[in-house]
Amino acid sequence: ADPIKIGSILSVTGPASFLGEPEKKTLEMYVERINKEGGVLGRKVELVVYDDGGAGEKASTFTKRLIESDKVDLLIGGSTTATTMAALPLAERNEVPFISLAGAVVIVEPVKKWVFKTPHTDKMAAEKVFSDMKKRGITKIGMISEDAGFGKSGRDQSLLVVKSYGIEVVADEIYSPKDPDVTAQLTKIKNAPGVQAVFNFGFGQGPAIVTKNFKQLGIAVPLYQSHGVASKDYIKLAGDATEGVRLPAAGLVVPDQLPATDPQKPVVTAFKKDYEAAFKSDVSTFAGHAYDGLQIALAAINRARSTDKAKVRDEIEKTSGYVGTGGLVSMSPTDHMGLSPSAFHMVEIRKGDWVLSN
Amino acid sequence: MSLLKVEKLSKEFGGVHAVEDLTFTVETGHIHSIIGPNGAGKTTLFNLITGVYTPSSGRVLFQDRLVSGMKPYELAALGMSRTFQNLQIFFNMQAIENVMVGHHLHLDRRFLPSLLRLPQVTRRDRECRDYCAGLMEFVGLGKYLDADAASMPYGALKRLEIARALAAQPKMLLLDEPAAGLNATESREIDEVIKKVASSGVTVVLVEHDMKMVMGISDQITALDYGRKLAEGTPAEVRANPEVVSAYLGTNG
Amino acid sequence: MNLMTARTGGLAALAIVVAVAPVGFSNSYFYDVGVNAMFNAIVCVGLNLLIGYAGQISLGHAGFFALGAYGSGILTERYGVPAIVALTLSAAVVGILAFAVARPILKLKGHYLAMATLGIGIIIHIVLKTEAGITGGPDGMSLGNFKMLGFTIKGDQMWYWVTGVLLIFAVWLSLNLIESPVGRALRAVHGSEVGAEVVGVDTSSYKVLVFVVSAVFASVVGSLFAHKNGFITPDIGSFFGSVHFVTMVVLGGMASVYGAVVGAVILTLLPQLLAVVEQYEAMILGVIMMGTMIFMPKGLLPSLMIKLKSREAGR
Amino acid sequence: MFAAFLQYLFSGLTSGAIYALAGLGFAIIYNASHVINFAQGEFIMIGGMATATMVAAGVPLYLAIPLAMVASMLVGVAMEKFAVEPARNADVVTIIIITIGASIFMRGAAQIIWDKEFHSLPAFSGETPIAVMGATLMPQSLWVIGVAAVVIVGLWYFFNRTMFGKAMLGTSHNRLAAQLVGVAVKKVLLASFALSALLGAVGGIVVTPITFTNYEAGIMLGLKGFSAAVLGGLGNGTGAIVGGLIVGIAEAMASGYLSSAYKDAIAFIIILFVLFFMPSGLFGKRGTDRV
Amino acid sequence: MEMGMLLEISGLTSHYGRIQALKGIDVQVAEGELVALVGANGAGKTTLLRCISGVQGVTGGTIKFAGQDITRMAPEKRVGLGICQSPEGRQVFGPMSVEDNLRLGAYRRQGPDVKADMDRMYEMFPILHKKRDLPAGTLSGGQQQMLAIARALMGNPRVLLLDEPSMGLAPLLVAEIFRTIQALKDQGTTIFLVEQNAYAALAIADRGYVLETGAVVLTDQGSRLLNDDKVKEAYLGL
Ligand SMILES: Nc1ncnc2c1ncn2[C@@H]1O[C@H](COP(=O)(O)OP(=O)(O)OP(=O)(O)O)[C@@H](O)[C@H]1O
Ligand SMILES: Nc1ncnc2c1ncn2[C@@H]1O[C@H](COP(=O)(O)OP(=O)(O)OP(=O)(O)O)[C@@H](O)[C@H]1O
Ligand SMILES: CC(C)C[C@H](N)C(=O)O
Ligand SMILES: [Mg+2]
Ligand SMILES: [Mg+2]
Repeated sequence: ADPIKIGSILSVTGPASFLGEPEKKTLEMYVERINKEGGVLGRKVELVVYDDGGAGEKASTFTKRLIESDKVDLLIGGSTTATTMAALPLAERNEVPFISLAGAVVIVEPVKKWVFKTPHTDKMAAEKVFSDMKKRGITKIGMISEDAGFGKSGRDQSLLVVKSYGIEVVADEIYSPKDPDVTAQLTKIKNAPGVQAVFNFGFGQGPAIVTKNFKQLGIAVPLYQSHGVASKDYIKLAGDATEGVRLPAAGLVVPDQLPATDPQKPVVTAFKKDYEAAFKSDVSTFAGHAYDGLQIALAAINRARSTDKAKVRDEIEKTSGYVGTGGLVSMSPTDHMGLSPSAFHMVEIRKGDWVLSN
Repeated sequence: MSLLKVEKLSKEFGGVHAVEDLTFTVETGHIHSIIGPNGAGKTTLFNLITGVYTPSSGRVLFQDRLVSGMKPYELAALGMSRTFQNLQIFFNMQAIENVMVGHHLHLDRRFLPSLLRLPQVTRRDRECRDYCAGLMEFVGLGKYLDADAASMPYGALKRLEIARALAAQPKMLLLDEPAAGLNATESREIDEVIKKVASSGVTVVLVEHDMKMVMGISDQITALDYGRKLAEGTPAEVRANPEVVSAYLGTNG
Repeated sequence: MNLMTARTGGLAALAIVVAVAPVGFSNSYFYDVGVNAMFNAIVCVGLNLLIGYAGQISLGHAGFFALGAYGSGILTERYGVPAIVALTLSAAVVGILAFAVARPILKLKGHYLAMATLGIGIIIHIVLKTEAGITGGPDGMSLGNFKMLGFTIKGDQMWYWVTGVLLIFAVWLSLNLIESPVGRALRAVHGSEVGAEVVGVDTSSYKVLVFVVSAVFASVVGSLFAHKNGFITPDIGSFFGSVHFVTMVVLGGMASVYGAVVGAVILTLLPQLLAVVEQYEAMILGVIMMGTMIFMPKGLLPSLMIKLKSREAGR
Repeated sequence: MFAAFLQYLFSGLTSGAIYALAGLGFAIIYNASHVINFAQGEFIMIGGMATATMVAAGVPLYLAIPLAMVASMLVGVAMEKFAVEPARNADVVTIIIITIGASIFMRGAAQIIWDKEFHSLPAFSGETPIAVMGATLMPQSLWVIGVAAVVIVGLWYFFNRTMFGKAMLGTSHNRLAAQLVGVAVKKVLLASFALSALLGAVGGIVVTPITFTNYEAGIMLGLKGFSAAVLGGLGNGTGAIVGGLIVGIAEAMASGYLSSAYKDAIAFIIILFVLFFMPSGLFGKRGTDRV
Repeated sequence: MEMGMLLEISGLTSHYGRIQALKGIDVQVAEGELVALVGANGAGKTTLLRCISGVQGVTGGTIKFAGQDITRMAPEKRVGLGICQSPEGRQVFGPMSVEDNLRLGAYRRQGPDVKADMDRMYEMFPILHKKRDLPAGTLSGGQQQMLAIARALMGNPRVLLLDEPSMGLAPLLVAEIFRTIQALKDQGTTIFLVEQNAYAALAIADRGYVLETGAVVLTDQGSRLLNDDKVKEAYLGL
C-alpha cells in the first residue's frame, strides 16, 4: 500500500533551531521505529521535513509544497507561532489536518477547523506562574521578556491575565535574543518600587543571560521563568545562577519525581529514555511536543482506518484521554489543544536539577 | 567685455594657501592661459571657479553674476565646462556615452518621458549620438567610437575629456593640462582643436605646462606662484618677465 | 537599429520564458515559487537601478518592502481601504520616506552608505516588531486577497500571470530609463561624480531619484506579496532580506536588467532545490555563491555574455 | 540613582567592549583590501565554538585556546586561498558577496561539525561580581576590555610602525602601485585573513563566557561589530573601540532611561546621526582624492 | 643575445581580452644604457612597461633580466631584482603620507642607506620634504609626479622604468628631471624611458625604439632618430 505521508515544516536552523532540531530528531526517530514495527494500518509512514529557518514566508511556501507536490496526508509542525500562522491558512484552505508545535494561544483560539496544537499555551504558563506567585503572597512583579515571537506573545498574554491574580506589573522590560548583557533592564526592574518577583518570558540563550545578570546584580527576590527554558541546556548555560529559579514545566522534565500514580509517569520516563539513548543529549519538552503531535496523529489515523483527511481531522478532534509528554489531552470541537492547566507542574531548580515543587 | 572675474579669491587647506588673494579677469572669446610652477594653485583655481571647492574668501563672477558657492552642475547650466588634470572618466561606460553625458543639459531629461520612452526622447538621443560622434572625430578619437572608456590609452582619455566638455556646448571651457601625455605632434593637433573652439566664440581658460602650446595660442596669460599672481600679459610680455623665467620657465624655456 | 532588436528581443525572450515556464508546473506550488521568484525579480530590477547603475549600495531595501507589505496589510485589514488604494498610499509613503532620508544618506559613500541604509532597514524592522498593536508584532498579521474593481486576484495561477505581466512591465520601464539621458546620467554618477557634475548632472538629485524609485519598486512588490501570501511577519523586513536582495543583484550581474532577474530567480529557486539535501543546504548554497562570483565575477549574465561574445569573435 | 547610572554604564561597557572586539576584526582585512569581510563574525563563532566544545570534551582550557586560534586561522587562510584570491581582480562588491557566501558556508559547516546548541565557557577569573559604588561588573567584562585594549595597541603598532603593516595599507589604496614597489600582494591578503581570523577567534573566546555561543552566534556579533567599525571610521582601531563602546552604552542608557524595546533602534539612530555630520565615521580618514 | 644585455625582450605579445596590444616586441637594454621608447597614444608603451614589471599578462615571448628568464616571475620578485617603475598616472598611495610613500618605495630593501636615500630625494624635490607628513593625495599633479619618480628611485633600481616622467611637470622641472635621468645614467643606472617629450628623451638617450600599434617600427641611436624625417613628423611636431 502507499505509505502514509506526514509533512512537517520545522525551524531546524535559525533562531528557533533549538526547537526545530529536537522536534525533527524526535519525529524521525519515532517514524523509523513505527515502520520497523510494521507501520500504521499496514502502511509505512513516510516523513517529509522542510526547514523553514524560522521564516514565515518560507514556511508558507514549504507548506504549499508539502500539500501540493508531496501530497501529504497530514501536517505536523510549525516550530514557532509565526511559522505556524503562516502555514495555517494553507491547511485551512486545502483542508489538511495540521498539528502545530507552537505555543501561542492564537493558533487555536478562535478554533480553526483543521488546526490543532500540542504545546501548552503561553497563557497557561502565565496563569501557572501567577497562581504560584499568588500562593506565595506576591503582588508586585517586574516582567522582562524577549522581543521575538515567543517572548513577545508570552508577555502580551501575561499582561492580559495578570490582573485577575491581584498582581501588578510595576516594570515591563524588553531585550533582544542576542543581547550580551541585560543588567540595564534588570537594574530598572530592581529599582522599581516594591518588586517582589521577576518573571522572564523567552527561550534560547536570552533567559540564561537574564539569569546570570540577575545573580550578578544580587537581586533578592524570586526569579520565575517560562516553560521556554524547560531544557537542561538552560541550567548548563546559566550554571549556579539558576539556583532557586521557578518555572512551569511538563512532567517530562521530572519523570522520577512524579508520583507513581501519575498516569504520565510511564510515558515520560520511556520517552526520556528513548530520546537520551538515541541522541546522547538531554531531552527537552520541545521534543515532547513533537512526540505528542505524532502520537495523536497516528492514533487518529488508526481510528479513522484511513488517511481520508476529513475523517482523520474528525478523529483528532475526538482525541480523548491521550497521555502525552505534555499532559493529558482531551480535545473537543471547541478545544483543539485539549490540555488542562494541571498539565503544568511548578518546578524549581536546585543544585542544577529540576525539583518538583508542589 | 569680461566673461569671468575673479576677485580677491583665496583658498586654504589647513595652513596651506593654495590660492591667495587672487584677482584677474578673462575676456570673452579669449584663450587665457594660467601658468605657474607645480603646486602654484592652478588646479585649485579651476576647482574654485567651477564650484568643486568653495572659496575661503573672495568671489567669482561669471557674466557679471556672482557664482561662488554655486554647485558645479549649476555652473554648467550657466555655461561653464571643464576637463580634469586627474582624469574623471566614466570608466563604466563607452567612450561615446561619456561624451553624450556631456550633452546632458541639452537633452530631454524629464523623468516620466524617459521612463515611458516617448519618441521625442529617443529621437533627441539618437541625434545626440551622432553629434557626439562628430565631436569625437573632431578631437581625434575617430577610431574609438565603439570603444569602452576603460580600454583606452591615457592620451586618448585626455582627448575624451575635451570632447565631453565640448558636448556641453559651454560659453567658457576650462582645460587643465590637455596636452599632458601627448607628444609634440599630438599636442599640435590639440592646438588646432582649441583654436577652432575659440574661434567659434567659446572662451577658453587653459592650464598647461607645454610652453609651445601656451605661447602659441594664448591671447592673455596669468602666471601664478604660491597661489598669488606673479605676472600677467600677452605671451611675449610674460615670457620676458624675469620673475616668471626664474620661478617657472627657466632659461631655456 | 541594433539596440532596437536587442531590446525587443530581450523583452520578447523574457515574455516567452514567463509564458512557457508553466508547462513544467505540475501544481500550484510551482506557481507559488514562480510568483515569489518574479516578486524578487521586480524588487531587484528596481534595486539594480540604484546599485548596478548608479553605484549606490543599499542594505535596507527589505525595510521598504516590508513597509509596503504592512502598509497594505494595515490599511486593508484595519481600515477597510481598497487594496489598490492601500498599495498606492503605501508606495507614496515609502516614496516620501525614502525621499526624506535620501539626501543626507546618499552623501555617504561605500561602506558608510551601506551602514546607513542598513540602519534605516533595521529601524523599520524594529518598529514593525514592536508596535504590535498595529502590526501584530513578531507573530505577524494576516490579510485578505487583492480585490480591485470587483475583481479578485487569488490562487497561485492567477497571481503568476499578473506578476508575470508586472515583471515584463518593470523590465520595460527599467530598460527605458537606463537607455535614456536620465539613465546615462545615473551611470555617470557611478563613474565619477565630479565628472558628471561639471557637465550639468545634478548628481545628488539623481541619486535621490533612483533611491526613491527603487524604494517604491520594493514597496509595491511588498504590498502584492502581502496579499498573495495572506500572512506577513516583520522578518520580511530584516537585515537578511536586504542582504538577500543585494546578493541577487550582484550574483545576477550588476548593471544588467536581465541579470537582476536571473539572480533573483536563481536565488529564489535554490533553497527549494536544496531543501532535499537538508543539513547540507547552507554549505551548498555558500559554495554556489562563492563559485559563481569567483568564476563569473561580473555576475552570471554579464559574464556569460562576455564569454559568448568572445567565442563568436573567435570564429 | 547614581548606582543605577553606573550599572547602565557597566552594562554598556560590557556589551560595548564585545562589539568593539568584534569591530576590530574588520580593520585588518579592510586595511588590506577595502573589503568588508561578512564572515568576520564566523571567525568569532569558530573561536568560541571550538574552544567550548574542546573544553567540554575534556581538553584543558590552556590547550583548547591556542588550538582554537590555530583552527580559526586555518579557516581564514583557506577562505582567502580558495574563495578570495581566485577573485582578486573582481570588484569590491563581488568579493563582499563571496564573503557572505563564505559565512553561510561556515555556519552550515559548524552546525554539522558541532551542533546547534548553545555552549559556554567558564569565566576566566571566576563569577564573583566586582562591586563598585552600588553597581556590579563581572570580571570577564574586564577581560574583554583588556583584550580589546591590547589588540588596539597591537593594531596601531602594526599599521603605523611596521613596514608590513604599511605595505598592507598601501595594497588597499593602490594594488598596482603596491606591486610596483615590491609588495607581495597575495601574501599580504593571505596574512590579512589569517590575522583577522586569529583576532576573531580571540574575541570569540573571551566573550563566550558572557554571551555563550552557537553556530549562529557570529551573525549578531558581526553585525554589531560592523556597526562599531563604521561608526568609528573603517580601518581605524581606536575608532572601532570608541564605536563599539558608543553603541553598547547607547543601548544600555536607552534601556535604562528610555525604552528597552527601542534600544537597538536608538543605537542606530545615533549612528545615522553621527554619519550625517561625519561621513567617514568618528576617526575615519577624510577623502583625499583630488581632481 | 651577447653579454652585457641587462634586459632582453623577445617576441613579446600581450592582450587585453581579445585586443592584442603588443605584437611581438623585441627590445634590448644593455647594462648602463639609457634607452628611450616613443610612440603615439595607444602604441603600447605603457603595456610594455607593465609587462616588464609583471603586472600585465604576457601571452607570448620572453623577458630576460640579467640572463634570467623572468617572464613568469611574480612582480614583487622583479622589484627585488632591481626592476623599479614610476608608472603612468603616478599611482601614489593617496591617503598615506608622502614619507610613507617613499618608505614603501624601499619596501624590498633594508638597512641604514634607506634613510640616506630618502634625504637625497628630499634634496632633489624639496617640496616633498615640505609636505612629507601630508597625504600624498593632496599634492598637486606635478608634485605627485615627483613623488612617483622619487618612490621608484627609493627602490635602488638596477633598471629604472619611467613611464612619462615629465608629464605635468613645470618646464623648469622638466629640465631638472632630464638632468637627473642623465645623472642616474652616469652613475650607472640602466634606464628605460617612455616619453611623450620625444625630443628631450631622444636627446639624452643612447638608443631609442619607435613603437606603432604594438610593434617596433624603428630603432636606432637616439641622435639618429631625432633626425629621422618620419620621427620628426610623427613625434616631434616638426
Ligand atoms: N585638498 C587639499 N588638501 C591639502 N592641500 C591641498 C589640497 N588641494 C591642493 N592642495 C595644495 O595646494 C597647492 C596647490 O595645488 P594645485 O593642485 O592647485 O597646484 P597646481 O598649480 O595645479 O600644480 P600642478 O601644476 O602640479 O598641477 C599644492 O601645494 C597642494 O599640495
Ligand atoms: N584595460 C584595457 N583594456 C583594453 N584595452 C586596453 C586596455 N588598456 C590599454 N588598452 C589598449 O592597448 C593599447 C596600448 O595601450 P597603452 O596604454 O599601452 O598605450 P600607450 O602607448 O601607453 O599610450 P599613451 O601614450 O596614451 O599612454 C591601446 O590600443 C589601448 O586601447
Ligand atoms: C517554548 C515553546 C513552547 C515555544 C513555542 N514553540 C513557540 O515558539 O511558540
Ligand atoms: Mg594642477
Ligand atoms: Mg601610456
